[in-house]
Amino acid sequence: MDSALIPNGVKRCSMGKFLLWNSIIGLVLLWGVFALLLCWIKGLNQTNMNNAYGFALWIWADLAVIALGGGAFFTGFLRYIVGKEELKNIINYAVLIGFICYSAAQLILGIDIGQPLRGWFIFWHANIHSMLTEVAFCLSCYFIVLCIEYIPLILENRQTDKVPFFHNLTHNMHEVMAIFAATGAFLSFFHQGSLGGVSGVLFGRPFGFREHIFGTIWPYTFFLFTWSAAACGPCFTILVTKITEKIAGKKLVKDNVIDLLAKISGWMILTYIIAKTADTLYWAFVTAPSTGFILAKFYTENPGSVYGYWILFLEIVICGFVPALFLIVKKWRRTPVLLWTAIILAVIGVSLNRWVLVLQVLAVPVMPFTDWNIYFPSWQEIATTILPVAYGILLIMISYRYLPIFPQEAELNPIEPEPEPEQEAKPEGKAEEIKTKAGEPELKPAEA
Amino acid sequence: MEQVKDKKFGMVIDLDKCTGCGSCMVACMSENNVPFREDETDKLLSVAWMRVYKMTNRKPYPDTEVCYFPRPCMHCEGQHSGHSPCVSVCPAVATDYSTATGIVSQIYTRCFGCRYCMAACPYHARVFNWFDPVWPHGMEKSLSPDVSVRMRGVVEKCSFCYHRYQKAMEKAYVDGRKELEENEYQTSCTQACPAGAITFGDLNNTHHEVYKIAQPDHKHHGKSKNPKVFRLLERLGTNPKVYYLSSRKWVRQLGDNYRPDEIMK
Amino acid sequence: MLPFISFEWVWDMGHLVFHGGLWYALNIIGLAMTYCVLKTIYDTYKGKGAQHH
Amino acid sequence: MSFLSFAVGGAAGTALTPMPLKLMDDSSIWTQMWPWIPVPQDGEVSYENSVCTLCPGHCGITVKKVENRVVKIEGMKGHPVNDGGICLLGLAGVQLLYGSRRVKTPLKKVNGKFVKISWDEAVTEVASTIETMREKGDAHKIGCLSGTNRGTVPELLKRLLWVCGSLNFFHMPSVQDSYEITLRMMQGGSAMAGFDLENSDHVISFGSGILDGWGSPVRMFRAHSLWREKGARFIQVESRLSNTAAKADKWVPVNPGTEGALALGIAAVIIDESLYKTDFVDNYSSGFDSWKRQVTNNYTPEIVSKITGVDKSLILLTARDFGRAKNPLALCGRGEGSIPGSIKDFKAVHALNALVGNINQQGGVWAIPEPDYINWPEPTLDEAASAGVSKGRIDGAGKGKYRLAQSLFNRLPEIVNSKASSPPDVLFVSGANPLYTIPDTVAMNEALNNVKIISFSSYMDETADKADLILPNHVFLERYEDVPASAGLNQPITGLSKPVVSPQFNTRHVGDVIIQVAKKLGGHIGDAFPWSDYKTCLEETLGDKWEALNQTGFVTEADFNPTNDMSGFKTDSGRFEFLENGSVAEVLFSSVKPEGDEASYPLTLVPFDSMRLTGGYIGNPPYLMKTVEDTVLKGNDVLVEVNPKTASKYKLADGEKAFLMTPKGKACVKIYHYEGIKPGLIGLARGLGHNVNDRFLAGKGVNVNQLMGSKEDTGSGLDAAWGIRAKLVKA
Repeated sequence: MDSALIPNGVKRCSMGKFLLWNSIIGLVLLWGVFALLLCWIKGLNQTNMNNAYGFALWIWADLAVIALGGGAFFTGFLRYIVGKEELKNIINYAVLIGFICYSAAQLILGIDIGQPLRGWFIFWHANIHSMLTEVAFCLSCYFIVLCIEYIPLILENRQTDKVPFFHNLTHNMHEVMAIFAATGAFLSFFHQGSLGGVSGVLFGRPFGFREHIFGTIWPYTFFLFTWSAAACGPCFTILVTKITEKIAGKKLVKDNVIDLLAKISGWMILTYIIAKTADTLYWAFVTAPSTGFILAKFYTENPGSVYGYWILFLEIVICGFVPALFLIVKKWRRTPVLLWTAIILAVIGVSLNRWVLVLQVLAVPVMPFTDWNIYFPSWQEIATTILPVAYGILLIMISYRYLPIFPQEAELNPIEPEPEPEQEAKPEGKAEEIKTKAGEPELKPAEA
Repeated sequence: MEQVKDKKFGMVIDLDKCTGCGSCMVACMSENNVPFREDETDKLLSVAWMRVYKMTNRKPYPDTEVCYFPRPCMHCEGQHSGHSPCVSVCPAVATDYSTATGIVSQIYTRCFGCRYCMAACPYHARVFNWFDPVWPHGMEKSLSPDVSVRMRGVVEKCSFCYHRYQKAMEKAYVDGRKELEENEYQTSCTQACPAGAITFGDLNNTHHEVYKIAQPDHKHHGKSKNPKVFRLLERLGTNPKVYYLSSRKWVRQLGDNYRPDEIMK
Repeated sequence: MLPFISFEWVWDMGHLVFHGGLWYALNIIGLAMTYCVLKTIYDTYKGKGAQHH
Repeated sequence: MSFLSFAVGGAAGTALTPMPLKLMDDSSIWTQMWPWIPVPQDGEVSYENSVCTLCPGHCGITVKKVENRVVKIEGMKGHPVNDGGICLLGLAGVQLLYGSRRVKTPLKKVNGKFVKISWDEAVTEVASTIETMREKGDAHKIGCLSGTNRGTVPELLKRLLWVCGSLNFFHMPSVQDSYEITLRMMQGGSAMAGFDLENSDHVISFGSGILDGWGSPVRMFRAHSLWREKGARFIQVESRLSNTAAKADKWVPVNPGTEGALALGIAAVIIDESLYKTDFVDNYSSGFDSWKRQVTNNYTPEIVSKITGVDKSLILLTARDFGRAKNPLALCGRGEGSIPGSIKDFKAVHALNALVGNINQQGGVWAIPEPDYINWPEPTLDEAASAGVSKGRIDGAGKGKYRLAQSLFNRLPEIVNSKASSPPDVLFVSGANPLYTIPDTVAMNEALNNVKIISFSSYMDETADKADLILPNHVFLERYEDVPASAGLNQPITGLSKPVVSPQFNTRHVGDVIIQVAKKLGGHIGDAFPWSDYKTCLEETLGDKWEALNQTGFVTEADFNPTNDMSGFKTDSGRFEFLENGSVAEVLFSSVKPEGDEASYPLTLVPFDSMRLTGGYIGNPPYLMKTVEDTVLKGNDVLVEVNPKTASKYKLADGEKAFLMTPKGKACVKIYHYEGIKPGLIGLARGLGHNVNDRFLAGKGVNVNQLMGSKEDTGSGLDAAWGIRAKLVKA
């Protein structure tokens, strides 16, 4: 039915299966849209946020997806600036994932603010000293870059590519892609960093506050965030690629590409986590104590012992050093189980880091006579957070079906003569099922 | 022409006198058109600019002691002029620090509700309008035209009754004066407090009562020279303009965080 | 956001650096895109692209 | 395809025009002036002075108006009671004026439902009700319950009843009654108790919530602050760490109900160590020797320590400090003083004051003369009236064992049950809400089942809801009213409450209604009310005070100074009586035992008062509800204070739901672990659990009076219950 739109030399499932899965995901999307409308029409009383928890699930989701979407800028940086040619085989997907993550972040921000219709005040009445302003500007600009990077991909669809103008545009944009990639890397450096600064500048919140470089400009979490996004973003790109491969039931990217990206990630994570450890130690023994806080105050005696030292151990050791080593050692990263483990841990690690720096900051009592604040999101918050996940899956499904995202797919999966359409459809359908059920927990923190 | 000196309006709350009655809270609500809802028992959803906290020495009966702790906005000055925790983070300049008065303002029509300032404020002085404000039919008559009613989705907080300052200045201007008398500008809570526990005035003016009690050391970010006077969470460097006076040591200690090794000495 | 227009604007180092960087990035993106589009129009006019198919 | 091109092209074109920017701008401007967000109307600002009558404190208020709207109530500067200060209830008074709780027009109950009637119909209805009663010869079965017994309005009510043939005028009792009785017994004559708090340097309060609403709250706060400034000592004797106890220099935790014993114990030490004022005792008192003997024999520190649970050393210390102070002052009356309490306690405390010689002394207890400006000619009674009046009072007040009491409305359920005397058939209720405020509301409700209630309430409260007829009065901001005296004030004062705004609804001044009813009834009744309306009545009654009152809002007697005046004792002996009639039994402390047996109810429920909850006839306005702490009310659940020790004994976790049971009733509550309450007690706030047509107040928590019983004081007949046996069972 839609075979004319499907890229040359690759096979796709039947239209029926495709639509069926589209509608299932679409239902989840609609649920999210319903929650979104509730929040817009009735206001933020639909959430479980309160005056102590002004930032909650949504802001965490924003920070997390931006970090995970960091794969786009960093892969682009490696591909176009550093010149790692192999990465051209994964850059398309990295861009798509980045596009989804960044559009998701903007959507969530649009729900999160109390006056969405005044959202543009952040640009118009900008306070340049606010980390959020920096985030808003760089994030929006970088989103434009992502769109620009995504456009050639769309235009490479078999039908649009036939149009000479589009074909030429694609070609010309590829020619100058390095400029966009460089600009993207520049912008990402700042907004990733500014997100790190969001809690780092809060000198009223000893849990989040960090010393500043040169005493005033940026807190050290600025650099840690950029670094961790560059380190863990590619892991998320690999993870989503691997999941897509599992679902599609075929190899889409060659091992050497994954291997290279994984190796770089490994070293990035290692250097990041060493820096993070140093930061944590300095904060725990110098910064926080100077305001009367010892580490135990942050990690003990809270209701249900939710916030314990286990967080530090999980974030730094289990989700930091462990994946770093798994990815650095060649033998380990080439063992599929360990590679999978490492990328999943890295993704959890960076998400946990963002969680801690948003929610624990607000949970810790600062006034000595107040208690810990405990928060659990409302269904509306959860639904609106899942909404972009569903949207992401849909966009990936559609893009994968109609666009030549994986340049190596045809080579890795040569079409045998006279394929049976029924057989083709079946594994695809099953694979879709795995994607929605098994794939969701991993995708959720990422694209939410 | 003589230059008008910068003011630094601040407050001293005498915790020895404060009885925790809550009149300051209602005085503030009534003055500032604060909305109310059917269920106000979730204090984290409640809009209140002034909140009276209750603290105890955590000792068992009969050695228990209780102290009430009224908490308006601290109008922090920060370590350098105007670098209060909230003002520095607001992305849309919806809150600002006035160096002329030392008051941290909040522009409701500018605020787009990101709540970053709430995350920044360690005093929970900022509250968000989670709900549309609703006055039951007829009750809107009690609204004061001096203060605009806030819409849902924006952050609000104590303004030190800034509109009263404006009114007083207008009057002074008509009288041909540039400076206000101490009693011309007082906040609603100060005026109402039945115990007279609140003293309000200009911390830069050595003749003002508030200066005499607080004895701020402007060379050290306003730290009080009065041993009985302290500020809440002073160590964070917020440099608040609300001072507290208590003759009880445990109360003064509960005003800030101390490491175990500091409490020993 | 804009000098002269918005009252938040201050002529200080912070604003110059921040908005300098911002407009710098925006201009690069804009110029590069303009270049692409113009070049594409030129190429298409020259009949490029069609011979692939 | 061409349509698609058109659409895409159109969209792209539109995006390039300024339209999106314009829409963006417009939409944000729209959010800044949402039509459902009220915009307060500006207008000319004016201020008017008046008096707040929401509690017996009677503070001067300055009402801020914008055009004809009240926007703020502030304390009146220079007023002798509050000098600019104001409490939260006074501040929230605006919400009572405009609140949804108001009765907006006269209502009559028809088939269980209220229907609107006109004022003519309402007045006719009242007149015909009275007429019928009189014709039946049941004039004495007309009763009236008023919130207060002072001022022209209560006097008009009393007069109406009287000329119709009934003496059954009741008022809501409080510690002021107890103090009056005490003064009558020990000093003779009728006077109010005034306390020269400001000049005292050592105050000991026996359970009085002097910072929780006792007396005139704002004045108490100001006095307390003054003590802080000049270093006066303040001791609180109480079983719970109330706000008052929290502010005291020393909190003396005592077994509840034994405060009187502690007072006698302190007296014993003072006598023992000869710290008392011999001058006063020798020259101006009588009965001291036998009183002294009783006290020193029966209230040694050891014995008192056993009764009260207070350490002997602390008793000695407290007594010595008190005895050595220059201007010591002892206060009595539990909580905010809504329950009169045991006269023995008051006598013990007052004797303690006499012992240190601070009667009519600087910083002491003063006898404040009753207001005397109401001097209406005695009315002529017709036959029906004389017959009714001859039947006397149904509650027995003023006679026999109740000779000291003026009114005993708390005895009504007992009267109905015992059928000893005939209960009222018709009851006027003005400024009171007995179905909420009187302990054992269930019994009170039953007692009123067959009574026709005619309510003058401005608000739809519990009693108004049960009424057959409501003739809504103006609220205090809409009406004239004389406001005599301020609870506990050390000088006679008369205030004038003025209408600062025109009536918001179709309400009518209760004084006008009385006059109109009387005129309708005509004859002697009409003659007894010669005034055309209430304002005329008030103006004539106040005479030369009227001008001053209208101008300043209050008048005081500038030359009033009773210090060192020992000629005022109007007892038979002309001296201060330590022992009235020389009775030994009066000295002996007898604990008012809480109702219920200890075996089935191992704990004791004690109600407590707080400034943030009004326990009286006016329920909390919305702003006050906002200030109620979440350790008192959470959602619709009330929290009861339980010492963690007691809680762990009954395995009740903090925040857990439980059933609170007393011999009078059962309620679902939440547990709040509070270190400040004595183990074995359950603290429950007064002022919650209203059942009224106001969503900001109704259905929140439990009315403690529903669980409380009434305990008749042997000395006066007034209610003396301070608690009730109770138990907690996990829900």
